[in-house]
Order: sequence, then structure tokens, then C-alpha cells
Amino acid sequence: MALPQRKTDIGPPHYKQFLPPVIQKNYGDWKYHEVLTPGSMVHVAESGDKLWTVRMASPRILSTDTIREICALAEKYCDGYLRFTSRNNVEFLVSDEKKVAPLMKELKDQKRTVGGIGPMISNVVHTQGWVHCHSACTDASGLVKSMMDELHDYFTTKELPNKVRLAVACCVNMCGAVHCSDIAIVAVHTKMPEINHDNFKNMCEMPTVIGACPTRAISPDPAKKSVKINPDKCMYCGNCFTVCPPISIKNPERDGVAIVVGGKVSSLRSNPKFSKLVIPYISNEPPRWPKVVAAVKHIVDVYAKNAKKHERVGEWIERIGWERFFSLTGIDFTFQSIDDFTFMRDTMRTASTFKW
Amino acid sequence: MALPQRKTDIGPPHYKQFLPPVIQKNYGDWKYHEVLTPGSMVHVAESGDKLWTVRMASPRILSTDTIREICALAEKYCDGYLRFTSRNNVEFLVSDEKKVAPLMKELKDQKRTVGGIGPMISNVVHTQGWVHCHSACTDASGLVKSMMDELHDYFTTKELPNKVRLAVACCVNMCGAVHCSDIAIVAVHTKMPEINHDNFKNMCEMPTVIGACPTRAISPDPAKKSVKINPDKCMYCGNCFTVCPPISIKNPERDGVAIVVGGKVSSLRSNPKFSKLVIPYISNEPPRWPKVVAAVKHIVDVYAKNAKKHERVGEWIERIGWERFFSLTGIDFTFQSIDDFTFMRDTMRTASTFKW
Amino acid sequence: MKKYNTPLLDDLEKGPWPSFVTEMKKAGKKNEMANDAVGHLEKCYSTKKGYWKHGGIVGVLGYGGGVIGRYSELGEEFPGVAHFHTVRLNQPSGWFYTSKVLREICDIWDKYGSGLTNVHGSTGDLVLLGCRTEALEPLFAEYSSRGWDLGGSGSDMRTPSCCVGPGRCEWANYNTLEACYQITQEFQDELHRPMFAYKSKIKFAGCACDCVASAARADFSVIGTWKGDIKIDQKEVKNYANKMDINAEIVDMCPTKCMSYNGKELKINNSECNRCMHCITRMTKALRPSGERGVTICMGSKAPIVVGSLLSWVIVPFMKMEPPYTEFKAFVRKCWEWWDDNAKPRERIGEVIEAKGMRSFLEAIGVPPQPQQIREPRKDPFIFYTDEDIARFKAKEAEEKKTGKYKF
Amino acid sequence: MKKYNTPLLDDLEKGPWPSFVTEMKKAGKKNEMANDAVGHLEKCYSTKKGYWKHGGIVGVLGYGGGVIGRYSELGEEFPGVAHFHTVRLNQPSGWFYTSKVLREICDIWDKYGSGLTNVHGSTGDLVLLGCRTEALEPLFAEYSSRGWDLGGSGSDMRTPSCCVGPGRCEWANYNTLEACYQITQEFQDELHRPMFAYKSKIKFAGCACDCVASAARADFSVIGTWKGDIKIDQKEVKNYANKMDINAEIVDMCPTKCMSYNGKELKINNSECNRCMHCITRMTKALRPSGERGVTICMGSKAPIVVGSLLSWVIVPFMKMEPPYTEFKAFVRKCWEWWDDNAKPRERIGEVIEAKGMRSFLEAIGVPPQPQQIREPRKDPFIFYTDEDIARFKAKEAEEKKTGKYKF
Ligand code: SRM
Ligand code: SRM
Ligand code: SRM
Ligand code: SRM
Ligand code: SF4
Ligand code: SF4
Ligand code: SF4
Ligand code: SF4
Ligand code: SF4
Ligand code: SF4
Ligand code: SF4
Ligand code: SF4
Repeated sequence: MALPQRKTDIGPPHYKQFLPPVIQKNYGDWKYHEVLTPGSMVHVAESGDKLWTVRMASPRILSTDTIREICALAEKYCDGYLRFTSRNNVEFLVSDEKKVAPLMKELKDQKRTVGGIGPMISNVVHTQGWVHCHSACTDASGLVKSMMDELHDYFTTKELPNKVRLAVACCVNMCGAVHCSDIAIVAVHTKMPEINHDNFKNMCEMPTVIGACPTRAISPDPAKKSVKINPDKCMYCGNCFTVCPPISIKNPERDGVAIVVGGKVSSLRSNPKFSKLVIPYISNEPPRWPKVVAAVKHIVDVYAKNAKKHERVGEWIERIGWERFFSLTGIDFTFQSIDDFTFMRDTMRTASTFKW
Repeated sequence: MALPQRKTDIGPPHYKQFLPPVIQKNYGDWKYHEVLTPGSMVHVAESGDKLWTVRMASPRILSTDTIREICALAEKYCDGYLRFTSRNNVEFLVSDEKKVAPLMKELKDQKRTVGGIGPMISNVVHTQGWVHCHSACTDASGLVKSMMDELHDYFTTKELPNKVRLAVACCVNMCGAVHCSDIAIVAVHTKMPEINHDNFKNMCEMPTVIGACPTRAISPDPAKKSVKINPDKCMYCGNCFTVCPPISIKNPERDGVAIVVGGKVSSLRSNPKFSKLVIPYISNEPPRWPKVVAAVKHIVDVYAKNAKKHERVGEWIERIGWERFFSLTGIDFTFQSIDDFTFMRDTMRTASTFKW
Repeated sequence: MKKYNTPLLDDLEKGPWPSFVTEMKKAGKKNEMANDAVGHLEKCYSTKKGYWKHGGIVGVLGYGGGVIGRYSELGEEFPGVAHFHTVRLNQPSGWFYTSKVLREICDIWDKYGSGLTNVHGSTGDLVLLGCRTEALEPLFAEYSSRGWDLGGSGSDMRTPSCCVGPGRCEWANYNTLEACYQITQEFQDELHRPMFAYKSKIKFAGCACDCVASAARADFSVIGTWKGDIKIDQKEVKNYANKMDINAEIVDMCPTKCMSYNGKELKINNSECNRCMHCITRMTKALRPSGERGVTICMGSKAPIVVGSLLSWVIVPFMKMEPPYTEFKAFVRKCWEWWDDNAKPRERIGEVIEAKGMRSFLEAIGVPPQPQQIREPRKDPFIFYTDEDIARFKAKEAEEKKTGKYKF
Repeated sequence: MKKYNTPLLDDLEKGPWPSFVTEMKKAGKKNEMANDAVGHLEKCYSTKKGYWKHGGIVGVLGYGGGVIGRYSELGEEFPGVAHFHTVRLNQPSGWFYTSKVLREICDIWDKYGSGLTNVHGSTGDLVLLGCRTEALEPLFAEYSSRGWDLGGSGSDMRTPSCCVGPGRCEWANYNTLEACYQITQEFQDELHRPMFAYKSKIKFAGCACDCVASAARADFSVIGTWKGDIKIDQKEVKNYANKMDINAEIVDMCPTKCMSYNGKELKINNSECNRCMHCITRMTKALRPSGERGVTICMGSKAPIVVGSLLSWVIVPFMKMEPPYTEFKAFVRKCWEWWDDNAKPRERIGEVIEAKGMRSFLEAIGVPPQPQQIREPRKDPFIFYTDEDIARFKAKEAEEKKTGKYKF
């Protein structure tokens, strides 16, 4: 069959054609909302009109068939209108109150996971991992699945002091949200790259490779017509490997993950915050990464028990102090947690006022 | 007359011989103190013994004759015991309550300035200036005298929300306390140094000069056997001038002073803080620097009116926000106040939450 | 179709959370590529190592972005993933769909690719996961003819995204969906043809909640805000008082301490409010912003490579944000122009601002210095002055001498 | 004696604050050097420019520090200041004197120098302001024979100083005066013979009030603290309640919010107190620290050259500090040794720690990593691991597999 005529630079379709009539009518005129259950909420317009939203978890990797199943549900309960959230959940947009309960019931019958609204753990922002990225030191989807199996109560039923945003990145490029998440996992290499000097000169541009290194660890090795790496400076970021195939850094025994906590994005109460390193290394243990899961669960539990209502993880920690976070969680404090990069001076304590 | 035999490495005399008997007896056993007037306080020992302190301002530059006058007062009222404070005030150490009032009276009769205890402005930590330092872009003593003539009420009688620590430095070396003071003055050059290329090669070491520059603005000028300075990078610190006499940077029309605020050293309530730039430039106007004096006075007044009791200047500003400090004081916000040095990224605002 | 033994992945089909493995297998049942992707992934799991090669440059005619080339080192063992490129489809504003168009997207993808998707990628695109180079052109023809275009990749403007905003949220201070749409349309060339030093991302959030994480992940973080009082409905306050401790949960948590509540009446000293949204979100029926609406434009956020992550910095404290967005478009162009003039390869705009100094950037784009841009003023005395600066200071002093009044 | 016309300086004799000009003139009446210093300074004032030349190296035999060489460009016009070196006399701990010794100091200074002093310099020395090179040896002979030695200058240990501490303060957690004395004595060689890469300063403060500004101005900031509860005298609390608002002034200002006051009883949750001293200083009769005493050692503070000021960083959260200060002395030596091995010329120890990394420093001096040392953990993922680190992590994991219990 002949292909249709291609078009370029048309951009995305206009969203308006995808908005249910109730939204078209009340666009920009919402008055308030109420969270009904962790999986449903209602938005009330100035006009009195109402829109119900039912939120369902998604594994983000979706087969076309599953998308079709979701479409079928939307057709049955929402006149085909649905959306996805910025954390990749599915939202069914229901205009008719009577259809809310049946939808919820059918989702339950289909063993779908409904929740994530309010002070909960919602879906995990994550990355490609071994599924698709050359740079990955772990698999993101597997970590997410393992974590959320353990934490799914916090998605479906159990409230926390505030939203807890989780993220996973499969390398230090940190596609996604690791750098500003309540609790996040970043996969790390821990050993210097190896260089295949024979291939270097054909496959790599020396200045690019040298310039790619954040710590200036790479310098020319004229004898080998290649480069050499200073072991005191390399912190295994993999940037050189990204720009130069003969450099290899993957190492099954050494690659692992680190856990960072205390970041946020919203400006409520306190400014956005970066996540900070608390557990520097856990070995990669597919398929279930049991220690990673246990560590995340443990941090969530300690937070749940100690934070005040509305406090995000980082806000709670800043109130009690990082030294207290380490003592409350029992996490070992290691040299890795002490900043030794560009901004070390702003992270050291400059007062004798700390807690024992 | 023959000189006595010199001794070396004897170190300072042991302080014990200079302690009045009441201190020797109650050493380390003080129970509490009470501020009686801004110029006097009493310390009460566990034993019940008391020590009265009367504090007198000093211009720090003292002639030997004035020191002898101070000694005479100490002899008359304190059995010769006295001390100086870490901010260069004189403290008469009185053991006999009956002598306190007569000492205060005689100080008054001699027109001495008594005060500085409690939530006041105490003496100004300052530096050499034109009196003695080659590096000075202003005179520190003259600035201090001019400021304190205006502010002396806050030394002798008027209370503020908390102590206000002032400092003056005559160049960016900032000998003293400018970098962590409530309100401080630092003198600055504002124009690139000039180089006498003919003298350069005889009088300067090229690597030392190049290495002295914090912003790497200096590079070799092989043609002239000298160096050249990049005008986009030079910020007039004078470091090159310090290590190389043929480089001159003093400029009567351009040298001036900047005002920084909000620093502190103590750890009470909040951690020690650096002072921050609020007024980037005021021309040098000896002998009285009237605009500098007016600016400092103005900031003190706005602080006095707006801060809560016990709040230091920096604590007050951090509570209300820097944008509010600028609007309350009416000080122009200039490009100079935006950090463009190494730590810029930590000083920019990362949230839409500010006050209009 | 090859049948792979996948004990490790199988374990990930258990448990309550929806399983990506189930999805991969489901696609694999009908699709050779997806089937091989499962085997390939099991291999990664069992050897704890990835096998994807460095990306190659692939794409559709006339475009430079939108496709990520991907090849496996194990192409012989797993021929279905020998080529396994991803295609980024530009999502509609706010990720609103109808089942009809989603089905269409699926049908085309089943025809040309693996049947696997990411809905959505973390920049916001609808990501089609795995196809061969020769599929790209027909696939693009089919999608584009039905109104779908590619998103960004490489050194271009990346696919803009936005929060649901006025579509379903009472707090939207501007039309995030329309702004996202119009800006994406305006910069089609920049989106499709990489011509920058590096990527450039724009995200639109309707308020300080920042439901699209713009503050952390966008070179341009466009955050809705207002200039005006928070209106209080005291009757609703009373209702909230029945279910929450207003002093503990709201007043004490207000960052500027500009609220008070005496058990009867809630008061806000609006001039000291920094519009953080805490009180409003917790008492949405009682509290509503009022007055002029617009955005704060923050810039520069990004992931940690090269010298640590950045959060976006306030550049324009307030801008009106209304169609046709002329001011905003001009603003973005000016920023890109300066970036282009100053960036080294692979330098994001935030990094260039840091390297060249905020003044150089602000002067170039014509934005004056304002204390709203900073958290605190500089702490060091290493201050730059131009001759003009000093002349201005001196002129002011001369003026003061005349008037007898200082202007600090 | 030359009579200088000094209209500008004369103006600085007016006003309530004691005048340094009056002091200079007073010395100038009897002393040619001081007299010329006045004329010289008037010249600076009238031309808005200093005339001192770069310092030269002058000093006393066997010493490298303690004297700052100073010459004027205008030696012909003002011969009294052609040479105008300063001598730094090492002050006694806490700046305690008797009139007797002060008079002696004055008499010697009148004999050899300008009669002008700084009591004191901002490092703490008693600074004698202005003498000629040839006066240095006799002057030193006279002072040293009477028990006074020189302080530091150049790349040596600078004159240590301390707060008044147990001499007159109820809050001293250790004997600051004795520590300062003994440490100064211990390191006489380091004080007098510059052999470091740059200066090194030590300041002793008895508590977190830090009355000697150690946190901001010392390579070693030795700050007294305690491990134990704050004892509360509730009767005295009542007295304070009569004159102050305890909730507003104390409880609400407590940084850790570990206090409460119900109008009757003041309570402190001591385990959450960070010992900031606010409550204690405002209610000194009611509140007293108790338990073990010692110091927190912070390191590295300095003025802004080269890349901005530093405040001292917590290195040793707690150390006992008792005569003969063996542990502290050994600690300082270890730090200097590492500094010496690693510093470039004119690099302060704080700068070297920053350049080489805290770990390298802590490992060298044998101090373990502790969360008390940091304000917050690192934010970037650019983490160094040694092979031993990973081996240790793996060993822990193996152990955990055995016990079935994780130790994070
Ligand atoms: C649907 C979604 C927007 C979208 O366009 O897709 C959304 C929707 C709402 N957000 Fe959000 N937020 C959404 C992502 C975010 C994000 C972005 C992220 O997580 O990456 C943030 C910033 C997170 C951060 O700070 O790290 C975010 C921070 C908030 C906050 C601030 C919470 C706080 O106290 O810090 C609120 C206010 C609240 O919770 O009351 C909020 C409130 C809301 C409200 C109540 C707004 C409204 O009136 O409709 C919506 C339902 C709340 C809920 O889910 O609990 N939304 N919200 C996103 C749902 C993601 C999901 O599937 O879970
Ligand atoms: C005499 C002196 C120590 C010395 O060895 O010389 C001293 C003595 C006392 N200080 Fe101090 N401080 C002295 C310099 C300092 C400094 C250092 C400086 O200014 O360079 C500081 C740190 C300043 C800073 O943070 O920038 C200092 C911060 C304090 C504080 C904390 C104030 C605050 O709230 O931040 C207190 C507590 C208080 O005020 O109740 C205090 C309290 C005290 C007490 C009450 C301690 C006591 O019980 O004896 C003493 C009398 C208080 C007064 O003067 O108001 N002292 N005090 C110094 C007098 C300097 C002067 O002449 O004015
Ligand atoms: C697909 C996606 C992850 C995902 O699973 O969702 C992704 C995948 C990749 N990212 Fe990313 N990034 C993705 C969103 C992000 C984000 C999040 C965002 O946009 O909100 C970030 C952090 C924000 C930022 O821009 O800084 C991000 C920061 C990076 C970086 C670091 C950039 C930096 O300036 O620090 C790199 C490195 C690079 O560009 O070489 C990178 C590079 C890559 C590459 C192209 C790596 C490579 O060289 O091949 C990855 C291709 C994976 C693959 O094979 O499919 N990716 N990347 C996301 C794009 C999907 C989409 O279009 O919707
Ligand atoms: C006299 C004194 C100022 C005063 O009027 O009190 C002083 C005077 C000088 N200082 Fe200082 N500094 C003095 C205390 C300080 C302090 C404060 C302190 O010690 O508490 C500092 C800040 C703290 C610090 O150490 O960082 C200080 C930071 C500097 C610096 C910058 C050092 C740095 O690492 O950033 C320099 C520059 C240098 O060393 O070349 C410097 C250099 C100088 C020189 C030697 C400049 C020079 O190259 O000739 C000055 C000699 C002036 C003269 O002709 O007499 N002076 N200097 C202080 C010493 C008196 C004393 O011994 O008691
Ligand atoms: S985080 Fe790294 S490995 Fe993961 S998708 Fe992004 S670039 Fe690839
Ligand atoms: S892995 Fe990173 S730090 Fe190490 S050499 Fe390569 S680019 Fe440099
Ligand atoms: S601040 Fe500068 S000019 Fe003043 S005494 Fe110190 S080095 Fe000299
Ligand atoms: S004045 Fe300072 S910044 Fe300018 S060239 Fe000299 S050393 Fe460098
Ligand atoms: S960012 Fe604000 S306007 Fe947008 S969805 Fe979130 S709460 Fe609503
Ligand atoms: S929006 Fe934030 S700052 Fe404003 S009143 Fe509410 S809580 Fe306070
Ligand atoms: S630092 Fe503490 S112990 Fe020393 S004088 Fe000040 S208040 Fe007293
Ligand atoms: S010392 Fe400071 S932290 Fe401790 S109770 Fe008192 S005010 Fe609170």
C-alpha cells in the first residue's frame, strides 16, 4: 500500500480536541477539588460542573495491547477521554458521577493498581536502564517494579506526611528526577574505565575525550597515541565512555547503586532542594535488588514515623539535622557523603552547633 | 648604657600574674553576670565574690602617654588591674564595689567614652589604612572615627535588638572582621592596575605574578618581557600589585568603599554568616566620608526599627528576605550585588517565591 | 519465534505493582523485536551488564532530532534488537488523548516497530521503543499524515511540556496548555533541526506546585504566579478548622510567618507573603489568589553532568503570559541568541550563564538586576565595575551634594 | 620639630568618639617619627592616596616573624617615616595586664620607637607602630629581657589568642587562657621562624558565643562545648518571666525548637538541643550546661583572597581540652604536617583541604567521617570509591546475607 504524504513541522495536535466537553466548558474556571480516595478526586468548577478523575498506575513500558485495553476502559466510562500524568500514571476523566464507582470496580476486578493521589507515593520517574540505554549501569524498570511491589500500599491506601517522590536513574546522566527527589536511586560505576588504545586513534577525537571529563582526569598519552586517566581524579562518571567507544567502563561486579534523599521541586514552604547522598553503594542484585528495596522502605518508614504532617522528606531532615537523620535511620556515615566536588565548601558545617 | 641580655622563644608572660586577686580566687567559678549600665557589668562567682567591669572605648591607636593615663586610672580604682577586649576596648577590673561609681564619674569628667556592653554597637574592628599599610585604598581609622562619632549613642546609651558588630578593612585582604560582620566597610580599587613594563623583568617573578591573580587575568606578554592583564577578568583585587612593585593600582579618583551587611560569628540561634554586598561603591571622601557614615547610620536605623529583639542584622534580613531589605532601606540593587565569582550558583534564587 | 528462558524476568511478573516484564512479553507474543528484547534483557539481568552500543545517528529526512539510534552488541544472538531505535512522538499539551487517537498510534506502531512504548518519556514525549532504520521513513509518513510529529533529541529545543493547568486545576495562573502548544509550534525548526550547542528544555507549570518539575529539569522553567492578595473565605476557614489544626498545619508552616489565626479569623499580611502555595493547597476552598496573573521565568536547571545539578534561577520575576505570547517568544529567542554566541559545545545555557556571569547575560537580554533574582548578594569583595558604573555612581553623588539628600 | 598644617586631620579631633588623630598628635609632640606620621597621613588625606612602599624584610636576629617592614615613598618629605616598621609583641592570654607592665612597655617603646601603638592588632598582638631598622635589636633585647617576646608575621604560626574565658565568664567550657598560653609556648619555633606555606592562626573561644571570632578568622577555631543537659533553675525562670517574654524571646528563637514553656515551667528536650547558647545567654541565672566539657575543633577560616572567605569547618566534633593538651598539640602537628606536604605557596590549610578533598585530610590526621562535620551530604553523584571501600561494602553485604539483617 502506498504511504500517505508525509508532512513536516506540524507540531503536536492541538490538545483542545482531546478535552472532554466538561473541561471545554469549564476550562480555566475550576473552583476547588476534593480527594475522594487515594485513587479518585473530583474537581468542581465555578459553574458547579464536576469532573471526576480516577488514577491508575502504569509500568510506563506499555505494550500496544495494554494501551488498547486502557482505551477500552476510557470508552466505557469516559467517552474515550483520558490523560497521562507527568509521572506517567493514567487518568480516566469521568464526567458522570454514576460511572465512577463502576469504573473503580472494574479496575479492581482487572487487578489494576489505583491510587497515588494526595500525600502518597506516586509512580516513580525513571529511565531506560538495560531495556534501552547504552549508558546504563543497572536496570531502572526492574528497580522500580521491585520497590513499588514493596511500597504499593503507599500508592493505594496508606498516607504519609506528604507526597514522597521517588526516582531511579540508570547512570549519572540522571535523565529524570533523581537530583531533586524525596528518595532516589542512581546507578554508579565505581571503577576507572579501561581504554583500548589500539582503537583509540581511529575511533575517538582526542580533544573531545579530554574535554568530556568533568574532573580533568584525562590527558594525552603520546606514546600510545591515546589518552591516559589519572586514577586520583576519575570518579567513574562515564562521560569519556559516552564520547569514545574504545573506552569501556561497564563492570558487572563493581557497578551498583547509590541512594540519595531529601530533594524536592515544589516551592511550597521551602525552596526546591537537591537530593543528597546517604547510601553510597549497594551491589546490583537483579532481579529484585533486595537491599535497595529494604533501604528505601526503611527510609520511608522512619520518615513516616518522625516527620510532621505536610513535611517533605527534605524538610523533615533539615528540621532535625542531617546528623539526626543518620542516627534515626542507623545509616552508616561514610566518606562518600562528604562532598569533595566543586561545592564542598558550602556543604561543610561551619558551627559547633550540631546534635550529638 | 649597655643593653640587657636578649632572650628568645620565651613566649608571652603567663597571664596569671596579671589577674586581680578576685579572679585568681574565683577562676573558672563564675556563676552569672549582670549588665548594670552599657558601660558596666558585674560578674558573680559561686563563692559570692563579685567583679565589676567598666568598659571604655579606645581609638586603638594609642600614644604611650594615653596608655599611662589609663594605667593611672587602673591604679587608682583597680589596684592596677585592667584588660583589653577582643574589640580593643579597655576594661577596668574593679574588685571593690565602692570604687565603681567614682571610676565612672572620673571617666565622665575626663570625657572618656564608656559603654559597649550588651545589645549595643561596640568598638569597630579595623585595620591600618593610610596610617601604616601599603595596600590601603582608604584610611580605616578615619572611617571608624567618623562612623562612631555618628553612632556613639549606640555605644553609650541606646540599645539595639542585639549587638551590631562593625568592621572596616582598607583593602580586599580584609584583615580583621569585614567578611563576618553585621555591617562593614571594605575599601576597593575599581580600575585595572597599570604595569611599568620596563621595571617588570628586574623586579618581579613572572610565575609569582601570574599565580597571584585569583581570576587568572594575567598572562605573559613576551614582546615586552612583562605581563598583560585581561580587562574582562580583572576585578582589581591588587594581589598582583602586592607581589610586584612595578604594578600600580592606587587611584585617588577611583578608589572607594563598599558596604557589606549581615555577617556574624557567634552560633547563637543561627550559624555564622558571611557579610553580603549591598552598596557597591561610595567615593573616598576624607576626612569624614559623609555618605558612608550616612549609609551605615541608615542601615542601623532600619534594623533598629524592624528587627525583633535578639535578631542580629543577618538574621533579621534572612527572615524578611533580601528583596525586602532592599525595599525597606531603599538601597539601589545593582549588578555588583549579584555574585559573579566562584559561588554564584549558590546565591541565585531558585524559586518563584519572593516578595514583590 | 524464539522462546527464551527468562527466570529472572519472570520473577518481576509477580507482586502487586504492574509489571513492565508482562508488558514486554505481551508485545513479544506478537512481535519478534519485542520478543528478542525480552531475551536480551534477561541476558543483561543474568550477567549484570548492558549490551547496547553507543548510539548512531539515524533519523528521518530533513530532521535532525526525534529518533535515538540504538544497536546491540549481541545482534547475532538477538537479531530483533540488532537495530532498536526509539522514536519520540511529540505528545499533546497536558498528555490529553482520546482513545481514538491512541488506538491509531498503536496501530501504526504495531505495523512498523516493536509494539513497545514508553508512555511517556521523562521529557514528556510519547516514546516508541524499538524499530529498525528502514522503518523510520514510512512510520514518519504515517504519523505525520495523521497529525503527529516528532519530538526533540540531540542539540535542539527538546519537546516542551506542561502541567494539566486550566484543564483541570483551580490554581493555574496562566494557560499552560496553550502556551506549551503555541511555543512548540513557534519553534518547530529549533525542535526538529539541532543547531544549538546542546539541548534546551522548556517546561510550563501553572503555579509554584510545579507539577511538571520545571524548576529542576528545564532550561526555561515558566512558573505561574500572581500579584495580588490571597482572598479568604472565612466561612470555609471554619469548615477546615473542624478537620485540621490550622495553626499547626498552616500558620506555623507558612515560610514568611505572615499568617495568623485566632481560632476565629484567619489573617494574611499579603505584602509579606511569598506566594509559596502551602496554605492555598491545604485550604483550597477557603483561599484563592487574586489580582494580576503571569509567570516567573527561571532558567538553567539540569542534571549533574558536568559540575553538579542546577536548579533554575529567577531571571524575570514577572511577565504577562497571554496569547500570542509575543513577549515570551522574543525573550526565548534573545536567550538562545546569547547562548549561541557564548556556549562551548555541550554547554547548557545555565552553565554558560554561570561561566560568563549573570550580568553579561542580563545585559544581553535587557533584563535589569533585581533582588528577586537572588537568594543573597555576593559575599566576596571581588567586584567588577565598568567605567560607566563608576561614572553613574559619581553622578549620583554629585546630585546628592546638590539636593543634600542621599540616595543609597 | 616640623610643624604640619593638618586641617583635614584636625577635623577628626572633633566629635564624641576618642580620636586617633589626637593620639597621633599627642605622640607627635614628643616624638619626631610620630610627628612626621601625622604630616604624612595628612598628605594621604589631602591626595586620597597612600604612600607606603611594599614591605621589605626586616626583623631581629634568629627570628623570621614579628616585624612588618615599612618604608614611605615620601621619605625625603617626611624623614620620620622613611623607615616605619611595626613590631608585634605577643600579648598575654586574654589581654590581661597590670599598669606596671604596661608602663614598662611604654617606656621602652618611647625610647626606641614612635610612641604610637595599636592596642591591639586584629590578630591580637600588641602592635608597636613605627620604628627604624636599627632600633629593632636593642628594642628586642630590652623587651625580651623583661619577659616580652615577639608575635608572628609572615608564613608562620600567628600569635594565638583567646577569649577572657574562665577569667571572667560563667560560660567557659575550658581554660581558654591556659590553653592559649601553653600552645603558644609549645610552638615558639613555629611562631618565630616562618617555615610554612603561609600563615596559620589559632584562636580559642570558651563557648559558641565565640567572643574571639575564631570561627571566622582562624585556621584552628577551638570552640568550647559540652556533652550533657542544660540544668534549669525554675525559680530563676520565674524571675526572668517578670522581665521578658520567655516564649517570644527564648522558646520561639531556639533553632532546634527543643524548648517549651507553659507559663510555669521551662522544658528542654536536651537530646535535640544543638548547644547554640541562645537561651543560656539570655537567662544566665536560670540555665547552665552540665556534664562533660571539651571543645569542637573547626578549621580553615580566612579572609577572601583567593576564592572567597571561608568559615571554619567542623573537623573534630569533640575533644577533651586539659593540660598538658597532649592530644591537641599532636593534632595540630598532624594537621600542619599534612598541610606542609600538600600546600602550594600561599595556600592556607582550609584551601588545601578544599583542593585535596576532606577525605584525604581526615584520613591523614586519623579522624573518621561523622555527620557532625557536614551541613548536608554531597548533592552530586560524582563519588570516589577505593577498592577497599567497595570490598568493605561487599563484605557487609555478605555478612547481611548470613544474618538476614541489613545494616545500611
Ligand atoms: C496530575 C499532575 C499534573 C499533571 O499535569 O500530570 C498533578 C496534579 C495535582 N497536583 Fe501535583 N501533579 C502532578 C505532579 C506533581 C509534581 C511533579 C513530580 O512529581 O514530578 C510535583 C512536584 C513534586 C516535588 O516537589 O518534588 C507536584 C507537586 C504538587 C503539590 C506540592 C506538594 C508539596 O507539599 O510539596 C501539590 C499541593 C498538594 O499536594 O496539595 C500538588 C497538587 C496537585 C493537585 C491537587 C492540583 C489540583 O488542584 O488539581 C492535583 C492532584 C494532586 C495529587 O495527585 O495528589 N502537586 N505535583 C501530576 C501527577 C503526577 C502523578 O501521577 O502522581
Ligand atoms: C569582653 C569580650 C571577650 C574578650 O575576651 O574580650 C566579650 C565578653 C562578653 N561577651 Fe562576647 N565578648 C567579646 C567579643 C565578642 C565577639 C567577637 C567580636 O565581636 O569580634 C562576639 C561574636 C560577634 C559576632 O557574632 O559577630 C561576641 C558574641 C557574644 C554573644 C552572642 C551575641 C549574639 O546573640 O549573637 C554573647 C551573648 C550575649 O550577648 O548575651 C556574648 C556575651 C558576652 C558576655 C556577656 C560573656 C560573659 O558572661 O562575660 C561578656 C560581656 C558581654 C558584652 O560585652 O556585651 N558575646 N562577643 C569581647 C568584648 C568585645 C568588645 O569590646 O565589645
Ligand atoms: C528517554 C529518556 C529517559 C526515559 O526513559 O524517559 C532519556 C534518555 C537518554 N538521555 Fe536523557 N532522557 C530523557 C530525559 C532526560 C531528562 C529529564 C527531562 O527532560 O525532564 C534529563 C534531566 C534534565 C536535563 O535535561 O538536564 C536528561 C538528562 C540527560 C543527560 C544529561 C544532560 C545534562 O546537561 O547534564 C544526558 C547526557 C547527554 O546529553 O549526553 C542524557 C542522554 C540521554 C541518552 C540520549 C543517552 C545517550 O547518549 O544515548 C538516553 C537515550 C536512552 C535511550 O536509548 O533511549 N540525558 N534526560 C528521556 C527522554 C524521553 C522523552 O523525550 O520524553
Ligand atoms: C596589623 C593587621 C591589621 C590591624 O590593623 O590590626 C594586619 C595587617 C596586614 N595584613 Fe592582615 N593584618 C592583621 C590581621 C589580619 C586578620 C585578622 C586576624 O588575624 O584575626 C586577617 C583575616 C584573617 C585571616 O588570616 O584570613 C588578615 C588577613 C590578611 C591577608 C589575607 C590572608 C588570606 O589568607 O586571605 C593578607 C594578605 C597577605 O597575607 O599577603 C594580610 C596582610 C597584611 C599585611 C601584612 C599586608 C602587607 O602585605 O603588608 C598588613 C601589614 C600592615 C602594616 O603595614 O602594618 N592580612 N590580617 C593585623 C595584625 C595585627 C596583629 O598581629 O595583631
Ligand atoms: S540515566 Fe543514563 S543510562 Fe539511564 S537513560 Fe539516561 S543516559 Fe541512559
Ligand atoms: S569516567 Fe568520567 S571522571 Fe573518569 S576519566 Fe572518564 S570522564 Fe573522566
Ligand atoms: S586590609 Fe589591606 S590595606 Fe588594610 S591592613 Fe590589611 S592588608 Fe593592609
Ligand atoms: S588586580 Fe587582582 S584581578 Fe586584577 S590582575 Fe591584579 S591580581 Fe588579577
Ligand atoms: S502546577 Fe499548579 S496549576 Fe499546574 S497542575 Fe500543579 S497545582 Fe495545578
Ligand atoms: S502562600 Fe505561603 S507565604 Fe503566602 S500566606 Fe500562604 S503559606 Fe504563607
Ligand atoms: S566565648 Fe563564651 S566563654 Fe568566652 S568570653 Fe565569650 S561567652 Fe565567655
Ligand atoms: S542552647 Fe540553643 S538549641 Fe539548645 S535549648 Fe537553648 S536555644 Fe535551644
